[in-house]
Amino acid sequence: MDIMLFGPELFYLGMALVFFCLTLRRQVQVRLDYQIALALSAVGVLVTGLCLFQQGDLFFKAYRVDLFSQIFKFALALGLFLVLTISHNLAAIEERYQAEFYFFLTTTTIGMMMLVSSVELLTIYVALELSSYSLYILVPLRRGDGIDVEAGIKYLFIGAVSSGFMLFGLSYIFGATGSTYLVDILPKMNQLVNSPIGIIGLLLALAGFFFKLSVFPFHFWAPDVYQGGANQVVTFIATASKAAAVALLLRLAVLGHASGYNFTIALVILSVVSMTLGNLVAIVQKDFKRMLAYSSIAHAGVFLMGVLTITEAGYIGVIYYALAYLVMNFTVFMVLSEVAADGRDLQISELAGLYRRSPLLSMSLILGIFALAGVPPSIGFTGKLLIFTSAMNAGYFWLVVIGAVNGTICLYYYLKVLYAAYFIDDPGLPVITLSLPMRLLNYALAAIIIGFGFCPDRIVELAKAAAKAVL
Amino acid sequence: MNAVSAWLTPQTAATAAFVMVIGLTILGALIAVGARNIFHNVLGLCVSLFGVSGIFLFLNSPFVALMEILIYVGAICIAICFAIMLSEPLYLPPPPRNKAKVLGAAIGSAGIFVFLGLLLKKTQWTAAPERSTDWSVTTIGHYLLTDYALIFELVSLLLLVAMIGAIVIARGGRGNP
Amino acid sequence: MLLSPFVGLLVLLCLKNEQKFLIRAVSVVASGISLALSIFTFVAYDKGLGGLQFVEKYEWVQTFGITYFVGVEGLNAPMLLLTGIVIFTGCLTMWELEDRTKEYFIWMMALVTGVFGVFMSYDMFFFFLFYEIAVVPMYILILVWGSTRKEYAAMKLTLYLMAGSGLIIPGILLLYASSGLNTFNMLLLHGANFSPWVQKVAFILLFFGFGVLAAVWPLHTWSPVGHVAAPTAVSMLHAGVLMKLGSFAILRVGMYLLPEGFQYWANLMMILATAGIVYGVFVGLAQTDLKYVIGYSSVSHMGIVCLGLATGTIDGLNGAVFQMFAHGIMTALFFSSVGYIYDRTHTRDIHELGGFSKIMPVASAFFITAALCGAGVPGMASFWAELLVFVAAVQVFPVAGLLAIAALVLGALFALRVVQSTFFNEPNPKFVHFEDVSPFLGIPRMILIGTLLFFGFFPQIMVSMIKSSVVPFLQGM
Amino acid sequence: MVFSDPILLGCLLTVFLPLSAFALIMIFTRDNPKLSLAISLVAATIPLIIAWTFFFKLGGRAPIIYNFDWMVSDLVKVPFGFLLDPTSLVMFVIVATISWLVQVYSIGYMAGDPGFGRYYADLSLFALAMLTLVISSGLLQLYIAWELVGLASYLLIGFWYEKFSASEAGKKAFVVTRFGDIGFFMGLVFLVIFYGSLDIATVNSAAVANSMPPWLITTSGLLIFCGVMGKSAQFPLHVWLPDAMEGPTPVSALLHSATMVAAGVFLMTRIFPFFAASATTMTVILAISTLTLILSSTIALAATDIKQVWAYSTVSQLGFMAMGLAAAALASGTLFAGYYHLTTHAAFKALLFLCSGVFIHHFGTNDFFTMATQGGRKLVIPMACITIAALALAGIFPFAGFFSKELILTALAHLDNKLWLVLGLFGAFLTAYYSFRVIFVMLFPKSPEAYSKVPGHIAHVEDEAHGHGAHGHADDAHGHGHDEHHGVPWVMIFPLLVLASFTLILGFCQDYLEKLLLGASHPHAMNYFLLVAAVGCALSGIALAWLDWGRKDAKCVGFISRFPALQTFFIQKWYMDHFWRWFLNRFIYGIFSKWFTYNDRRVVDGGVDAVAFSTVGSGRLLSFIQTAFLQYNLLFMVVVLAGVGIYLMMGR
Amino acid sequence: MLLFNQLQTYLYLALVLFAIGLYGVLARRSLIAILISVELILNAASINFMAFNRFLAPHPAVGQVITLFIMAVAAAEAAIALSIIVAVYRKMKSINVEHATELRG
Repeated sequence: MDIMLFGPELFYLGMALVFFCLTLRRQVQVRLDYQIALALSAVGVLVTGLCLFQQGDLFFKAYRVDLFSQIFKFALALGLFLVLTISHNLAAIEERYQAEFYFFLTTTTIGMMMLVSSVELLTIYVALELSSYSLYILVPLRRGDGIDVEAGIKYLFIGAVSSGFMLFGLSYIFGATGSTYLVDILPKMNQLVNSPIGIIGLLLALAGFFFKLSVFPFHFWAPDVYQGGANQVVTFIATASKAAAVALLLRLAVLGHASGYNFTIALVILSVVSMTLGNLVAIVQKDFKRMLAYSSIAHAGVFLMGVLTITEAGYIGVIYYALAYLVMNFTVFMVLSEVAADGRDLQISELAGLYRRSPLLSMSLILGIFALAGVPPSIGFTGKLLIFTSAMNAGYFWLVVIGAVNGTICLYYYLKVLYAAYFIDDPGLPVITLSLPMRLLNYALAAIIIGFGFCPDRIVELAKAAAKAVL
Repeated sequence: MNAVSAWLTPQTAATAAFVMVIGLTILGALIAVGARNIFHNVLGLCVSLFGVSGIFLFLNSPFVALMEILIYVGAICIAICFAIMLSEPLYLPPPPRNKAKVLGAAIGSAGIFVFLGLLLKKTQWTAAPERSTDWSVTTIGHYLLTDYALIFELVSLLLLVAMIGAIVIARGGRGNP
Repeated sequence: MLLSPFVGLLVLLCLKNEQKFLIRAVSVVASGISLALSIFTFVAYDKGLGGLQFVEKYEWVQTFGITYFVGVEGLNAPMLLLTGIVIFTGCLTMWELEDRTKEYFIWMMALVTGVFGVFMSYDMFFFFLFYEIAVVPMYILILVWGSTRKEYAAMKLTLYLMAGSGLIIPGILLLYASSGLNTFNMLLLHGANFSPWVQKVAFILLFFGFGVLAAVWPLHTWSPVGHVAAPTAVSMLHAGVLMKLGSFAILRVGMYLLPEGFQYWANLMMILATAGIVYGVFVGLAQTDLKYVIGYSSVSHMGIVCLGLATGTIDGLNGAVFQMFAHGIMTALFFSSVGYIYDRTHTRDIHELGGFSKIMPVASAFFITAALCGAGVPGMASFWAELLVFVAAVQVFPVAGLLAIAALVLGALFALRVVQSTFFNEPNPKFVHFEDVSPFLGIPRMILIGTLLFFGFFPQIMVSMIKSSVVPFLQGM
Repeated sequence: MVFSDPILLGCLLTVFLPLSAFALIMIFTRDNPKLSLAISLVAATIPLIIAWTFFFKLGGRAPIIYNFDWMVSDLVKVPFGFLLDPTSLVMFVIVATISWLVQVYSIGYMAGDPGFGRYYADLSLFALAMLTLVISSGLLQLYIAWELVGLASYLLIGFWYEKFSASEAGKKAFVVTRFGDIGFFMGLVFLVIFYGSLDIATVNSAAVANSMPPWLITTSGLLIFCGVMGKSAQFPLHVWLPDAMEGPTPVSALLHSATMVAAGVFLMTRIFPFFAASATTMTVILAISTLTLILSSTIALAATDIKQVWAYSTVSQLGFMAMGLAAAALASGTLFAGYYHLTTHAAFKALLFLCSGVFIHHFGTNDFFTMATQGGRKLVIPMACITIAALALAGIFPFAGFFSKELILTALAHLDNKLWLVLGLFGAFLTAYYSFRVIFVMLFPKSPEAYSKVPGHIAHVEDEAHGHGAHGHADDAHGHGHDEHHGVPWVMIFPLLVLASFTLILGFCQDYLEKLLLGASHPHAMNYFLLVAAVGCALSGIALAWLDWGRKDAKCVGFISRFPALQTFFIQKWYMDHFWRWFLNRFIYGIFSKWFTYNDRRVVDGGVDAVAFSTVGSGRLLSFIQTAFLQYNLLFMVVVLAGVGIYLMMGR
Repeated sequence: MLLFNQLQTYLYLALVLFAIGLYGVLARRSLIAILISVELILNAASINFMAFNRFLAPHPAVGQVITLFIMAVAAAEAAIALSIIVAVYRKMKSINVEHATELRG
């Protein structure tokens, strides 16, 4: 077994071990923990980057390492690193639990990494639970007066019910195909064209990922958890965890390819409702994170739109957009957590005067928001357009129309954020000073958002290769 | 006698036992969700789990049946009992039922039942063409360490996480009254 | 040309907030360079040769058939010139801006980059990308530097235009998908055989999508509100250039790629255009806010453009493109004059103003010139454009054409009513002490007037330019 | 190439000198009266010289045509060119001469006005436009110049823009003439589309009739006549001209009597063959112009403002010219009668206005009763000139008007229906009456009390204020001319004399002009009955005026006061202004504008806003799905799942 | 065919268990009761796996392994859920799910 194949996972296991040890200490050393975490996650990004072009099978073919999985692993590693960069001020988490915070972040990352490489249903299930449970724990870790545990409990139970459905679906797939390996299932699924068991099982099995991606009707946790969780935790949920869910949707949707119309019509319904519901409800939100939660619901619809095409173009679009979403959503969350330095929930109106308090952050905010809204020249625009293109190519004319109309609706609430940041000013609010690394991070994010939005070719080629690996 | 013995074939006995087991399972489940006393719920769950393990016996898996009782009844139910004692005082009278909610829940679960029932009704199951007959525990162990080794590791990690998490979360309040 | 505002933008990003003079200078220089380049392309374009010139083409995303493909031809050369002039004068006009100067010019430059991009792109992807770039900065420009219900206006304008984009995206993608060529290159798509259904559906999507920006009736209501709220140079750019993006896009994407769809919907276009012409004039008659008046005159004039497009004849297209140009310059002039007055008096109510010819003769001369141009007085560029459009319109749609011509009377009433109550009569004593336009600030307005008159006296320069592309364009249809 | 051809050079100079003068003055020397004047005068003198030179050199020769491409689109090809034929040359001379004279006159009249520079710039603009109009070779170029003339008129009428009435009058003039111009424009568009050319020479050829069906010729002819109606102030678009008297008097002389308003009639002569091709058109024109003649003459006899009198007189005389042309066309005559009247009218009407201008300038009032009581007749030269002009207007031998009117009446007499002739004679009678009403009042003033009963005349004291209000600028700038009585400056007298001499001479140039215009002079069979009738009408008009106003014990109320209803009707100008005002307020503003605006706010924009609000509202509504209760959320999820699932199962 | 030898019996049984569990999740107020119901749901899935394992699957060990893993996961889930429930009780002095209503909209 080539160690490089399992490199990232091993590295993060080691990292989890380090933090496990750190949790055992008596005295609290917040800075040290943070520095270790940051350093390790940076190395982790490197390691994952080095393993980007690995290929092979592990663990009796239950685990496949290919470009697809490695890209997403890289995204996860990057997501972890980015979340840790904004964890320099973990005001929302009690100091004595900060080591645990890093530990759980690491384990959830491991879970997701395993998830994106798994090609066996049970592995997928357990990896999903691993990543979810860590997050269930992270949400109520927040210092707070009850909304944290409330969010945690809602997250947990909705997750539990979803995974119950998923497990039920998995059992049907297992029953119908007699295997838990995707490679074995795929040809069998093709024989099940005339029987509903295949697609129902698959749809139920996808419930777990719908839950993770907050697709309607599995979205109910999102607003509450976004609002109730610590900013950094929510950032991770909103970025890395979405990428992992998208990856698995891509992997599993292939199974539905043969069952054709009924499968996609279900996804079309979910996609349309997710987009529309998310966007409409986001309009009336006042809490920034809650609004972003609804925006993530809407984005889930966009992802689904690409997934349901089950074409190469669609997969390219979705992979591209998943990476883009990670970066742009992170950008917005970064601004959020920098503005709410004391770890509180941020009302949209509290962004007032940001252009004066920190021009750099306000620039990042604009870029992030525009990217989320799909305004060029940003990765968000390019990604969305790629997805729309593929959907149109696959013949979903009305879906694209609805998606485009939703693109307008979403602009309304995104612009409200800009309105607050750019137009309202409260002279009493102090200037926000950013450390040099944070400033660099801002510039880097801006460069990525604009740069890859304008020149998406490389990423698209990469995504193409990755999409070939799953299809 | 002959009639009785004709009637009391092993199959009949097995069927009777099977019906009992099913009854146990469903009854237990009903108690688990229906009783208003939380301890009755736990007991119901235990009953139901015993039933399930009986079903596992019928499904040729004594090992799994045993594990079911060990893990569920032995671990989970006990943990639940602890949690009950750690949380709500039992002497509080239960609040009245919310009719709408019950009705909604009934409709929801009935909906799912209908949906999946329809599915089951319509599905033609086909067995695998070649079926191994190896039911030994050794094989299970073999699988655990070969094909499912990764999951085995994952589950251990999962349990670790759960443990630490439980400690962190449950401990949280005490230092912070 | 695309680069110079972009580079300007980058340079601006690097400057400090405090270096206001430098910021202004950089933006003026950047816009000056783009003006110079646009004049250069206009002059250097070989009309005899025709076709696309100054082409730049790179493969961008091969998987999706996206190419970066820009070029100049007779249709967009006038538009580029227009943009160059308006942005240059716009930058000069806003020289006095003190509040958040740097951001302002950054957004301006972003907008202009987008505008140039749209006019020059021959790839639908980039076309749309630039289109959005051109539209979105508007929100912030209006929100921060605007006036009069700016929040409402900014939101309305942006959402309205983005709703238009919401129609454009499916339209463009439908073309892309149904062509089966896997390319966004418009020249290649032109050769694709779209089915009648695609033609009709895509055309109507594109028409309404872009029509929003072109203020096609009844999708025009954002435009007066937006113009009123926007700061001067933004109004100039917006009414002067951005609205042309819409009509240009209808021409370039809609009519070029979907001739059958165009034929099918031409009557609808004609009806809406005529409605816009008549309607804009009547509503404008009842307005008392100067910018509203101009806003509705824009609706009316853009109706003329649309009518010209709807005719689908050489004259009509020549006229439409010429009208885009002329109206752009004219409206820019309008807004820059009004902006000057508003900056001083802080009112735009025509009843409150009065006698400005006495107070600031130069400023009012600018406005009056624009008003006369708007009324279609000969000697100004727009006269020729309207002439061409009307002849074509009467030829193709006699009733609509005659109605549109009849609306010209009201157009005159409309313009003169404003001129009379704002610039004539006894001056309002409140405003007597204001100074006239300084020579420096007069420069941009002089440039605009000069352009109007130049093309009013020498229309052939423009017409032959446009025609060099219109003829092959129509042959292609 | 340009310099090798003196004729072309001349034409170009004619056009571009005033243009550059306009530009120069507007941009640079607006605040410097002397320099502006110099520039403008130079730009007016050179065309004058060119005009007379051409007139004598090219008079009898074949038309000279220059055409350059101005704008070539597909169907629309607009050349820029010159057409020098007798028709244009005569008008060229008239325009250049009167324009020059007025510029000279204005040196005195406008001296000291703060807008002096602007005034001359506008005059140059007018000169440019009018000269271009006259010598243009194509109808579209003519139309362009026509519009520019309108623009210049607008600027000059509203010259004293601080005054509400002036700016209002300017607006009215522009819009009303624009109303007609639109018709003209439509007519041109028809010609372009159906005939394909707007070249005057070809439009006049017989080819038109061959390539266009008659109804189309009639339609386009009528449409083009709309332009004439607007510009030459024919009923019902005549309403702007009297109001246009708000402008400085020299402007009235130049634009609103002699040249610009005559442009309409000039257009008719210009494409006379085209018009003549359709009898229907010509009949309509005849009817309209006759109505105009009667209408304006009757209004003129009730007016008290001297400029109003001449303004309505102008309207009626323009109607008379149009009658002449229409009648000639119907009776297959020539354009000469109308054109000749245009020429003579230009001279004597300009003279009338300039003389009135002297009085106005001197006394600071427009009311000729006031002028009279203040001693108007003491200004001898102007008084003499105005009398000469009035005689010409009334059509008294040997003044110019006599000959030209005679010709028109002759043309009318050729018509089958003699009603036209009777109406024409009636018009001549009224003309004589109202013009001599002015003259007799001025010559034989009574005491102010005697005039107190004249409707419309305002008593002296208020009059002073009114006068100052009306012409405050001219007066203030002048340091109260009539207090000091320093006499009339020579620059104002000189043009009077020149014009007076023209008025005298022109009558005897009939043959020369006819030969020039038509190539041959037709011996006129003198219709003695007509001669007597015409002169008789004129004389009886004068006599009646004498009875009413001139003699010592005249009642000074006018015969018309016997019919109070009629008098009110005339004073109210046949209620035409009311009609238009009502039309504008009621229909344009009241119905269309208001309703459209309402529609725009409520329906179109309101609809958009409603969509936005309903979007937000639906968001608010949908947000109730997200209750705080975990189990409701779960229930929702389960129900949706079951729903989708059952749907899928059923669908299978 | 004998009742216990039929795949459908087990599948319907699992479905009934699933529905009962779901009902409990939806209807019960106590968080602990909800957890209990979730356990029922997981058990239902286990029965499914075991049944398929018994009647259809090519390798009879696989289903048993899966069931074992489900038990482990359920145990972990119970541990976490219970700890959070305890935390809920600490912070809110109630484990009634209807009292956790801070987050809405």
